[in-house]
Amino acid sequence: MDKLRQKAKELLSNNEVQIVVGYEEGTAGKARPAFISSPDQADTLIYDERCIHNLAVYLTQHKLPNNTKIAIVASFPVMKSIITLASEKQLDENFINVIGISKDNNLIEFKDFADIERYINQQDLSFTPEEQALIDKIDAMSMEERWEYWQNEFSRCFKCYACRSACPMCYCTLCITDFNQPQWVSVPSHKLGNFEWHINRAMHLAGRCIGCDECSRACPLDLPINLLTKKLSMDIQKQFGYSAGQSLTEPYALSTYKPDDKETFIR
Amino acid sequence: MNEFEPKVVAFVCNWCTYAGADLTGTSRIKYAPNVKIIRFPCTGRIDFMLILKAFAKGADGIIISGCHPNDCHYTSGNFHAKRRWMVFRTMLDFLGVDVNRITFSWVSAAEGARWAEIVNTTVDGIKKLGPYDNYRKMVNEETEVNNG
Amino acid sequence: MATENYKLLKKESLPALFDKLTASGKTIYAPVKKGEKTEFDIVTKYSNDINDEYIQTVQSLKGTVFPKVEKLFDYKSDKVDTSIQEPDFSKFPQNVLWGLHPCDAAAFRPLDATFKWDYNDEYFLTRMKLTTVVGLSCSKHDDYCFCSSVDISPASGDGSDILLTKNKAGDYLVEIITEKGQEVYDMAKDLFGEISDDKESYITDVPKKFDLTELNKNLDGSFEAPYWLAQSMRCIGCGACAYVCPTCTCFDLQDEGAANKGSRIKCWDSCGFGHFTLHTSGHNPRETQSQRWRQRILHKFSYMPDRIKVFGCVGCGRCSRACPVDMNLSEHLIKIMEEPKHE
Amino acid sequence: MARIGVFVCHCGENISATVDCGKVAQVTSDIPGVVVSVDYKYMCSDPGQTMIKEYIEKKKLTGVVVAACSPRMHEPTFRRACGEAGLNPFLCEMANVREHCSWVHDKNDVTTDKAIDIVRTLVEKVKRNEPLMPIKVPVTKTALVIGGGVAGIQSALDIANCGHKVIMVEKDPSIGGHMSQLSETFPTLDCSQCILTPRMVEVAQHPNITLYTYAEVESLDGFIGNFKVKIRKKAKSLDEKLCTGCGLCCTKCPVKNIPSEFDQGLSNRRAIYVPFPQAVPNKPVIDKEHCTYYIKGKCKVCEIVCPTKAIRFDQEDEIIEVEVGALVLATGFDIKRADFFPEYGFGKYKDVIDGLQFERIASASGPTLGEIRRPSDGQIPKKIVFLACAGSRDPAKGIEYCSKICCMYTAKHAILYKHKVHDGTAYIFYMDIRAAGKNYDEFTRRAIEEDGAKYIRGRVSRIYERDGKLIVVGVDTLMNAKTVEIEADMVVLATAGIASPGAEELAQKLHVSYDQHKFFAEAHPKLKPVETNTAGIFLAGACQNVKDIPESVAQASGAAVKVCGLFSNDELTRDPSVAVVNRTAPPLFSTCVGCFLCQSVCPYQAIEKEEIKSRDGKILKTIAFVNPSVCQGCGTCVALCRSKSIDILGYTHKQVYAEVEALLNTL
Repeated sequence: MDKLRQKAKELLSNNEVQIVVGYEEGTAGKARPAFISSPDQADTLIYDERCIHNLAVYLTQHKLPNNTKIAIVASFPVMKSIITLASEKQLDENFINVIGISKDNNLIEFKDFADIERYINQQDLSFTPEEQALIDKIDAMSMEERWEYWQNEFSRCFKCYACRSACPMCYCTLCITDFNQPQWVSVPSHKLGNFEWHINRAMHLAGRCIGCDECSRACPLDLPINLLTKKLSMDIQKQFGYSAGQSLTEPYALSTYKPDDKETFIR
Repeated sequence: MNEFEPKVVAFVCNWCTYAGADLTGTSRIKYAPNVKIIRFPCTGRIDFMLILKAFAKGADGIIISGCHPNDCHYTSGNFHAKRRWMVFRTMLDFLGVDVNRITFSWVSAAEGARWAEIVNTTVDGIKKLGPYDNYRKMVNEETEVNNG
Repeated sequence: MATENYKLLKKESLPALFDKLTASGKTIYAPVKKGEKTEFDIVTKYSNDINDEYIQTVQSLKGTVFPKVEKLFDYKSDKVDTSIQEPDFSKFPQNVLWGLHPCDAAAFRPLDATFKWDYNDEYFLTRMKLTTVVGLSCSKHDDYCFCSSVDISPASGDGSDILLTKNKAGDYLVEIITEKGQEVYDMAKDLFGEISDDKESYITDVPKKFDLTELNKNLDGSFEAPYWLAQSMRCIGCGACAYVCPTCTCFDLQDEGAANKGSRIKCWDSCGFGHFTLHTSGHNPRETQSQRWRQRILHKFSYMPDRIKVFGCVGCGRCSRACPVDMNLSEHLIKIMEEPKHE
Repeated sequence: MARIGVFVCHCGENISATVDCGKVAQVTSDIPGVVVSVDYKYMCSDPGQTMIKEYIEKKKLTGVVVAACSPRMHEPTFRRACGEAGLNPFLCEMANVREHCSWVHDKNDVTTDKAIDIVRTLVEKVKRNEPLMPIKVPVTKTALVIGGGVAGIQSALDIANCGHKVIMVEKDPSIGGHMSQLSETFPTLDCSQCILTPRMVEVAQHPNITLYTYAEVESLDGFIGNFKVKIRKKAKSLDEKLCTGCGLCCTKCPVKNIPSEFDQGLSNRRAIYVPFPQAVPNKPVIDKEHCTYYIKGKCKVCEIVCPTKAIRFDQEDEIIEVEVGALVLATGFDIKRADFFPEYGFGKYKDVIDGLQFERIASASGPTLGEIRRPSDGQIPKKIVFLACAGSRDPAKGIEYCSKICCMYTAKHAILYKHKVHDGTAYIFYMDIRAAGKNYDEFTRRAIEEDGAKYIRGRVSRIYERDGKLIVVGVDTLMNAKTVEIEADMVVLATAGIASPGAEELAQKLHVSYDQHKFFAEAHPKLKPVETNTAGIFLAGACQNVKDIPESVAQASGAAVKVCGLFSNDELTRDPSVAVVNRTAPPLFSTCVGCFLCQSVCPYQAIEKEEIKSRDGKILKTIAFVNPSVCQGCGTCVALCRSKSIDILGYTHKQVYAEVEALLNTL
């Protein structure tokens, strides 16, 4: 943690960056995102297991003043987000200084994004048994049960869009759900509206979701919507051998194809 | 006459299946009138939301059909479509949507008889499944006064 | 603290009371344990899952009078004319809101003031008329609670028709506050006893974090203050705070269906959303998150008291608990108090 | 407010027999926005069309729906009619109530109701149609032909003779390609050089053709009609204007031992050389890799002997940029080399050679001046074995395809051999004899019947040397698979034809797609065999797949016609049904967020970057831009775009969405 503060101080005092995005102590023993803009604030930075927010979301929230160089404290999910965002031409390498944090909470220096890419691919990228179990549980249900399960979950949703706002990949300036010519997604948070919203969210993140689970963490109602994108990630990984957040150059799974893609349902 | 007559929407590409359906006509092959066709330039143009919208607007079944692999007028539109459907179908199934209500098929401009067969088998299948009440329930819920 | 006389409602009488309410056609909402959390839910009879020691629920009961989705009317039109079909107001539910805390009870004031400010919202007012509020004084609080700072006491009956306070025996000291409350009492007199006790001794003490009138003064001329940007940096612009807030009233109107038949629907919206104020021209008067954050604070603590003589916050702390990035309202308000007054 | 006219056609009895056309007209007249709805016996007839035109004027229609046959049948007819009446043709849609309704259902209310729904659907669509204008693209009437083989030559001459400028780029010092290496050509056995050389000279002298030999394409930008190409002219170390081609330098150059590419390594050339006597241009180049001066820094013999002082050691590669309207790819093919056939001792035994080498041996201008002498000791082989399908049709070798030309040239080789070595015997191991083509089968028969070539149907397992002889071990599958051993003096492998080495790299430079064997891919396997996916780039000859001379020439002329067709207009007119990226009011400018995931779905590389700049030139936003002159309108990008920022004219989101609602009768 001292190393982190030290690093932040350096960057700010040599004006290598103007803002450091990290974590600070929050309410009731929680950590929360922090924006440090002067060396003397750097000591409020913390890093530990409570620091779970995917800070990459602030890289695509365009309210950081233009031409500011920022440093970002990057846990593993943040790194993967950065790779995906970079591959989608959303980030300017010259304006972002990534302070990597390893799984055992040590600082990692990165020369450039390619360096991050390399690091990521050295890590274990497979889905955890816990994740698998969550998906299997639902797969095991009958169609009717799955329908009922999701209808119940969705019926609680009141469309505060915390899932959207917390997701680094949801950076559209006009989200499909705010699009009304035509009205693709029914606006009210009734069952249909919620169903259409969540299916769109999932489909738009299909193969782009890096699996930080921020969406369901952010959800005030604890909807397990992270499972939707997780299911698709697993499926896309299995079907097309593609996973988000692992390559700067590989074409996105759904914007390419192989003639021999194997399906079982087309007549 | 009070047998259930499903509403089926067909999203087809202009170059293969639409032309195939034309051939069905010119060959005077009869098929179930439940299916109505909407023309697209290519299956690659078909947005997954249209499928959901069709269900939301009362369709009991859907047919999506285009050129056989390698026959796409635009060379790869149907390959892209195929991938999307693979993913979308997984999504629908995971959410408990009845994927058996959606027929995906390749029908070429020369397969008039095949088009009739696709339509008829689909309609029969949907008749067995009955009206899509689950979806209807979800749609109609909005019209009940909500109590928060 | 002085001892006073109260009606007494014994714990064991609750089942009977709930049955009576249900029998009389009331819909009861009560705080029910759901795993770790406690949430309001519809109950038909009393059960031990009903939690009278919860601190706060995620969602308030705002939705019972201001539903997240409410159909206003159906419309039909042919080439000749258009017909409108309104709902049958007499069919609106008679709700008994059981065991909500004084902050939530107090929250009906700003709602009421808003929905009959310049126009009488028949939908809200009807629902409100049919609602009986049974408040429950707070025996616990957490870091997020700050009702005392917005001049609401954890034992206040303001907004409740009946106020309950749990004593150490686990029974309730009952205060009948309004006629609606009286009706409930009359309906089940036999279940109530008499007791004299000191209610204050059971009430948790919520520390006062700031002075409301001071804050209100301090906000005058704060429009251009630099702290709005600083405070909102973290905010990711979702609507969680607004949707869990018991007093937020932003709503959107949606016509669903088509040109010639459909229904008009009123549904929750939030001034925190970027597109809330977006004009067709492309101009957006509240383009940045800081402007939207400022709007949220000023609306609740400056505009509302100025215009409708009631503050838009009851200190329930829900927004702060729900916020994905810990935008803590009271903390920010305290910071604003510390700022030099802007003229 | 829309003013739609609905015109219901009976098509004689074709529609009215099962559909109540009157009812269709009457019911659809109640659809909001429909101001007139009539039925008529033959809408496509003159009176029918006239009726439509009159209504357009009388009722000031903003859209027309013709409920009749398939749009694939009469859409052009009715759109033209609307155009003539002053209504934008793209505001006319056809409701297909014949092929999709009256012809496929029985006569009853259901069929009529379906017809009504179909009309309603198109009415709702047409309400949302927008007037479209055909897209015009200027055309630069110069063609670039890449590759100077027979295909390239043919294309270039055809285009040039149509009066258009042609630029030809050839990577070798001379044009001519593989054909110039051949001895005689099947099935007529006329001398390759004799028929090709005049064409080569014609290219060099043609006023409309600019020839760059020893040059390669560096990069390509732009789109059909408007390409910008960078060409690298490799340094020949020679001032071509001064050089007379006397060839003195080539005889004096001290470096003598460089295997000649042209002779397939069967003879040697110097470091400064002309690849072959009839080369065009007939001027030398210095091979920097072997030239003593470039290696050691001294020598310069050529410079000393050159009578016109044309040698330029300091010459450097030159990049020139040209603008062209179309490209013809004629980069040809190559064949599998020694390393590919260890089992045949290819590369180990001097007298196991490939087909091209045999061509050189048989060629009058070749290393043996046309006498069949084997490389090892110059002896005349008395027994010669030809192996067809060496590598071809052999999945184990990774080449599933048939190289197509081998059967024919192997037969030719056998014939040539017999003509030159009368007492010799030619054995041919083959899988099948594929001799489809004019006079081809006759030709192979002639090899067998007149020139006594011994065809053995079977494959060769190995070849090894035993006291000076090459022992060819194979099976004869027609003689119940008995093993045959032939003591041969020489073995010729008809090795598989493959894509030329640079093909893949070039394809990537030009954004043309290619198959798994690196051959360039045609736009449609049947209907667009000379086009590529990239509009304005065409294919000629063996770069698309191994071809013989007549086929290559035919395709080359085909490509040439495509180019001339393109050049026959000053502007291209294209279907306006293309994708567009939306623009909105500032500060948003567009809902596109510039993720550019759409770029890789586009089969036509039509999607580019567009920078939205402020007045002072500051870049405000970078968004996608669909080049309307390249887009073919498939809409694959439209369905991919998350923010619905791309739409496709004629099939917009609004239109198809409304169609779904109307079709399900929920409007």
